[in-house]
Amino acid sequence: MLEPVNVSLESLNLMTLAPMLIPIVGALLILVVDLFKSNIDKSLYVMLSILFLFTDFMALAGSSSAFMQNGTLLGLFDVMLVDGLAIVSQFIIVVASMLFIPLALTSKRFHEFSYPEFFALFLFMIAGFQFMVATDNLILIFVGLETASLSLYTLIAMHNREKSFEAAVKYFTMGALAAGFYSFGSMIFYAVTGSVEINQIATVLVANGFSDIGFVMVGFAFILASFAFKLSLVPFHTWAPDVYEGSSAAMAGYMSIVPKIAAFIVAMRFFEFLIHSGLVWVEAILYVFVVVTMTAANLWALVQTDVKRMLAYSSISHAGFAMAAVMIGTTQANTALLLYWVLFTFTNLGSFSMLWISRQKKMLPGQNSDHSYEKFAGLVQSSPMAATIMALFMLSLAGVPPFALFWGKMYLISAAVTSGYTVLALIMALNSAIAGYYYLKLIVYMFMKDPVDSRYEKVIGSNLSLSLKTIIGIAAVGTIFAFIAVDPLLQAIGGFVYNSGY
Amino acid sequence: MEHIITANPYFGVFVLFVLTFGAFTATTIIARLASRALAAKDTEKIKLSVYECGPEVTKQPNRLSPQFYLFALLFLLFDVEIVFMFPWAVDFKVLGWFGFTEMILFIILLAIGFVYAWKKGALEWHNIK
Amino acid sequence: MEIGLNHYLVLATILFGIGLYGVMRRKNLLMLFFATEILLNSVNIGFAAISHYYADLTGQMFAFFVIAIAASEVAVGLGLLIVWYKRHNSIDLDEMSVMRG
Amino acid sequence: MEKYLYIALFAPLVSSLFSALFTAQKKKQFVGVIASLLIFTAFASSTVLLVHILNGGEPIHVTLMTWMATGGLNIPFGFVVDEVSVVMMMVVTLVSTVVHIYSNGYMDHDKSFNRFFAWLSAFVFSMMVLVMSDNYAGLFIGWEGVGLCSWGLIGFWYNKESATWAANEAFIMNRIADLGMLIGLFLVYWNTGTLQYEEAFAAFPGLDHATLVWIGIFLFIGAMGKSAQFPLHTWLADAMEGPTPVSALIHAATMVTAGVYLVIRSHPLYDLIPNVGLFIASLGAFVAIFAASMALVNRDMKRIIAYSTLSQLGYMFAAAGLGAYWVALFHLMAHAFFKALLFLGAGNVMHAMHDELDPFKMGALKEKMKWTWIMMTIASFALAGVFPLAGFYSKDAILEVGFVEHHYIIYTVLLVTAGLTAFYSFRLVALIFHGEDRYTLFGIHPHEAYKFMLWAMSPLLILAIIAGAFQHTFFELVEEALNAVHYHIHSHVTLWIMIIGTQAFVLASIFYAYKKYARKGIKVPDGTSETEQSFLYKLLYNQYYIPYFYDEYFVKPYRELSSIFWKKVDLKVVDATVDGIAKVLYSTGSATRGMQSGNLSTMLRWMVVGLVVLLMIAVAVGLAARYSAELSQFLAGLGV
Repeated sequence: MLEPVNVSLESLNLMTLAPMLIPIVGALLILVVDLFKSNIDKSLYVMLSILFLFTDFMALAGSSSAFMQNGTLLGLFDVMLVDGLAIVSQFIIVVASMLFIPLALTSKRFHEFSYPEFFALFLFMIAGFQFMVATDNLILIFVGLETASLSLYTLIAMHNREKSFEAAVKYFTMGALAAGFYSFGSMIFYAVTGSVEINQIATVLVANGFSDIGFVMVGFAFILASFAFKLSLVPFHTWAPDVYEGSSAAMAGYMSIVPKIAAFIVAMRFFEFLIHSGLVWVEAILYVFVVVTMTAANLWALVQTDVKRMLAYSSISHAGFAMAAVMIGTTQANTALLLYWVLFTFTNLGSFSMLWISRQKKMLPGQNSDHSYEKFAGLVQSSPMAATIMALFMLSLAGVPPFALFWGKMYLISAAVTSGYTVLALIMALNSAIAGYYYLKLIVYMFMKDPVDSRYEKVIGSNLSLSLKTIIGIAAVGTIFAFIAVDPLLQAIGGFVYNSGY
Repeated sequence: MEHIITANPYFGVFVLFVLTFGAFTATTIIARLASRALAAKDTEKIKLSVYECGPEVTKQPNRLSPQFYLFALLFLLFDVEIVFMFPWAVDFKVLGWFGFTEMILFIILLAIGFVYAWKKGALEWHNIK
Repeated sequence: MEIGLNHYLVLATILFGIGLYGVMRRKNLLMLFFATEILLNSVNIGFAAISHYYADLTGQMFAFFVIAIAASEVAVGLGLLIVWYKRHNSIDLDEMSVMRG
Repeated sequence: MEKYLYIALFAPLVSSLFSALFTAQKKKQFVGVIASLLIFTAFASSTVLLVHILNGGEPIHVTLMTWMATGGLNIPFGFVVDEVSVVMMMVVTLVSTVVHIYSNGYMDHDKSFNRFFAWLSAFVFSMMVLVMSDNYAGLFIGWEGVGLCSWGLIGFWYNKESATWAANEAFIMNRIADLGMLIGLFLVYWNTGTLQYEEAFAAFPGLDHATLVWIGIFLFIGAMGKSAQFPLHTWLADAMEGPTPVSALIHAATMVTAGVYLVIRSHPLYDLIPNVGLFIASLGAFVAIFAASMALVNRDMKRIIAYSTLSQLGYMFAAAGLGAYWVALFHLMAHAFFKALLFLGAGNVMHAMHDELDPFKMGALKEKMKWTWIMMTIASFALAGVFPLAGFYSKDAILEVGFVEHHYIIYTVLLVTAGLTAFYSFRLVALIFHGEDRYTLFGIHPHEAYKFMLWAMSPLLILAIIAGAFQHTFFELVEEALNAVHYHIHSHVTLWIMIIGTQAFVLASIFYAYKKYARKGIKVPDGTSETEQSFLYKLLYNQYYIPYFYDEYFVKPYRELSSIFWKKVDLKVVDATVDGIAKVLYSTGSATRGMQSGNLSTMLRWMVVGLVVLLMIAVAVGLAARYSAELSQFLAGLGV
């Protein structure tokens, strides 16, 4: 007869779970509140979401101090793994979410924000991402990934436009395929090693000296395919431009940041032990992915006529850029990736918010995309402030010193150089140069062309409200004064990454 | 003891069955492929419609109410959760109080979802929101 | 002949291939969802078999979660599909290409 | 002393930020005044620093902050005021003070008056960062900063199509060159582990020759872009679309000389690789004559001056390439004074002529614009290198360098160019100020510029006259920093023959230009009126066809050659290459964008294709590993 299991509460280490539970509880609370009293103003939900995210932030701060004292924490039958990577990435996720959610408080009314479900799903999604980064169990990664993705599909569809449904269906279908890839890949690793925990898999594989290299490579191929989808690496990127175009600018900006950092963390956990075990093929494949993604996405961005699609391709290119860090796999590179993403968060937050403030309810006659370049032509004449701020974000994206992303690029390239990837560093520099061209194109439109249509003047900024102004202000300050924060940030992130062994 | 399959009196019938099945499948496929290859490809829109002349074809109204799908979805979602309860029920004694508490939490979560669906009117046939 | 692990894995792979083929060829959104279900369930077969082979329950757990996730995926997918169908009266993929380039 | 360094550096920044506050508002006079005062403060501090250095004070070195200190990368961000940078600081702050004050008058009627000062001061700040930085990283930041500001200033009148086009051309062409520079900096960092000048220079002798050559070449590519050297020179002439004070400050005195500054700064590097130096010198000489030849045929006042700037930059590179860094720096300084003066004078003329640029439509302006005439004439004399003006000393020194170093071809080319320079400068002066007034035909009533603008120009005038006298002081100043040596021609006879010969040649050119263009009866060339058609008139007009003969057999082929240079080499080859690269990138983008068909099925197939490719690699790797023993046997059998 089996003895009943006895689990003491301390051994569960529920504290590791707290940061994820908080948004879940928040989401449930929002749903329940809505059940008993509907038609509450959306600003309350926004405030509630921010409140829960802030609590989440405090819980994370608690975890981080615990980490600094005791090192990596395990919890819930060793399924939860709270190490430096998990903490830093959760900070990025939560802070980015806090900055994005006020974008719901627009001056125009939008369909989706009147539903409390929007905010509930948003919080569920955050919890999903947090689960994804705070574990090395493939099951939990899968559950987190799908929780987040399913919520995200719904959030996109809630924008309630022709294009957003199309975007949601496309994203959903491709996401389902990627989920299939992921589960099949996990199955192969399970078959080869008998475990679904990444560190166990690593131990077993290293112990038997990668004797089943063929199977390992097949599994790697599947897992890589699924994460390449999430990270929008070419040729798995095809969803990105359409989904960005179809969803609201705020959502698109969010998508360019948070899901990707979660995917980067998992990719780091999974691919780096393979690379460090000396599998040159893994490295070679990733190398090709990085180079192709950076270059091809840049070339496509050049020929876009819509600013949002251009930013979509630019985000793909940036993802390729950051993926280089995963491939290099040194502590310096991983630190640089996280720093890059922090800076990218501010810049992209700003540039997508600038698109968001110029969102129209209805398109003008003769207009066939929401944010065409023409819309911004001669912006400097009607609102020089908006044009300058937009130009600031574009310059930062292009990597012009001393704005935020310059530092990210700088550290990433220098990490590549220190690890001996000189050619890669050159390719990265070259790509930054190409990228400069299409960012500049928007600046040229704003500053040097005459307005195409005077009706656009009214449109730009029509969606502006105090909270949007605040967010754009934060983004602008973050972008301009990044150089002050870079060094301390780097110290902090470097400490976290180093102490968790990456 | 040796089983010789061929010794079975019905073996002939089985072979015949298999052959017939194979031939049938093969003919179908070949016919399909041949017709696809040989047919004149005229994909004019009118030609593809049901009647080339006469009244315009009206789409069949969707015979199933959307409510039906909603019910199906809800059923699916709640039904699938059984897979988590079943193993728990099997090992109920071994899992003890800890398992019990966990399952109760799980069911509470489900219940919130259920109440939500209910309150939203998803369970009422004629009251679609 | 003993039916061993390999047979199950081959079965899983074949099913996966069928699913993949369906994903590529089907133009009907509903059929596409079926194909993705086949993908996910082929993995379940594999997990169950491997789990039995190692006498380790982790694989079965994974399979349970895959089932649950597949179900929620169907729920979301069908929801999207119904909305799409209501608006367009069609679930043909080829009509879904407003955005391009 | 550090206090003055900070004032000199940050006063322009304060000025820029202050002016930027008012960019959205309409013209406010006090913005211009305060900006000018702040820039003047920077100038005063620079003067204090110069005096300090002149009195034998130690170079001032401050480390502002450490902005990168992780991994192997450690870049302290510091500034240095030594003999070289203090000269540059003086040039930059002096000219920019003059230009700021002058702009108060010049931009008087412009609605974007405040924005102009914001950009202009931002430019000065970037330029100060560029010249004062003690490391390549800071230099690069200043370098990009001046590029950005120059973009904003060339395209200042952004509603003019040509201005925006010129701004972009300048920016893009500079970006291309900056890429070369960036590679150069990477190589420096990669090989020496530092970007600090001192440490890097100390490490250079230990590197192998090929690496140094590559570093030298890539850094020089950056310099070529900024200083508009062939084949990246086209932007400079087009950049004349900007307001004239901008041309005076950026495209004559400061930014375009940044390339020369880079070469001078990196002199320990170029000393080690004399072959690259020789290449630089040859290119400089070529550019000198090439640009001068283009100036001969042009009919646009500002473009003529721009080509002459180009030509003078060629002189500087020729000197620097031959190792005479101090001569290059001296010419840089002298040139800044008289060229800025020339440009500002041209600005006065433009103002008077309501933005007319064709000198053939002017004439006889000396009566109306006496002071402008005097200033431009003296500046042109200085540019032509007539004794005893500033240009004489610096240009003569360059010629002597060529002679003493036995590079007679370079010497000859530069000598010929000196003649050409004299000719086109005075062609311009003669057409504008002498002869008879042709502007009345166009209903223009010219007037002299504001008094204070003329006063503002006066320091430049004085310096253009007397700067040559400081040659000795200057030599002593930079002697140690640049390993300066005197280039003496030992034989006195040769020396005097050279000087007198050159002077005679130059004066002859001036005289010829004056003769040809200052006479009465110069028409705006159109060649249609009836009188022009009559035989007698034609005969007289063409001076019995003797000039025609000369023209046909000497001038015309030459002019054709010039215009071939301009049209074919310049527009076709160079522009086409630049455009071509952009086009290739662009068309690759549009050709492959079909991948994004928008069709979900296609997208899914792309995913599967990606997976299948990955799987094929995986299976190949697996099989190779599985059968590695057999494979190696097989390969051994093949003799691999």
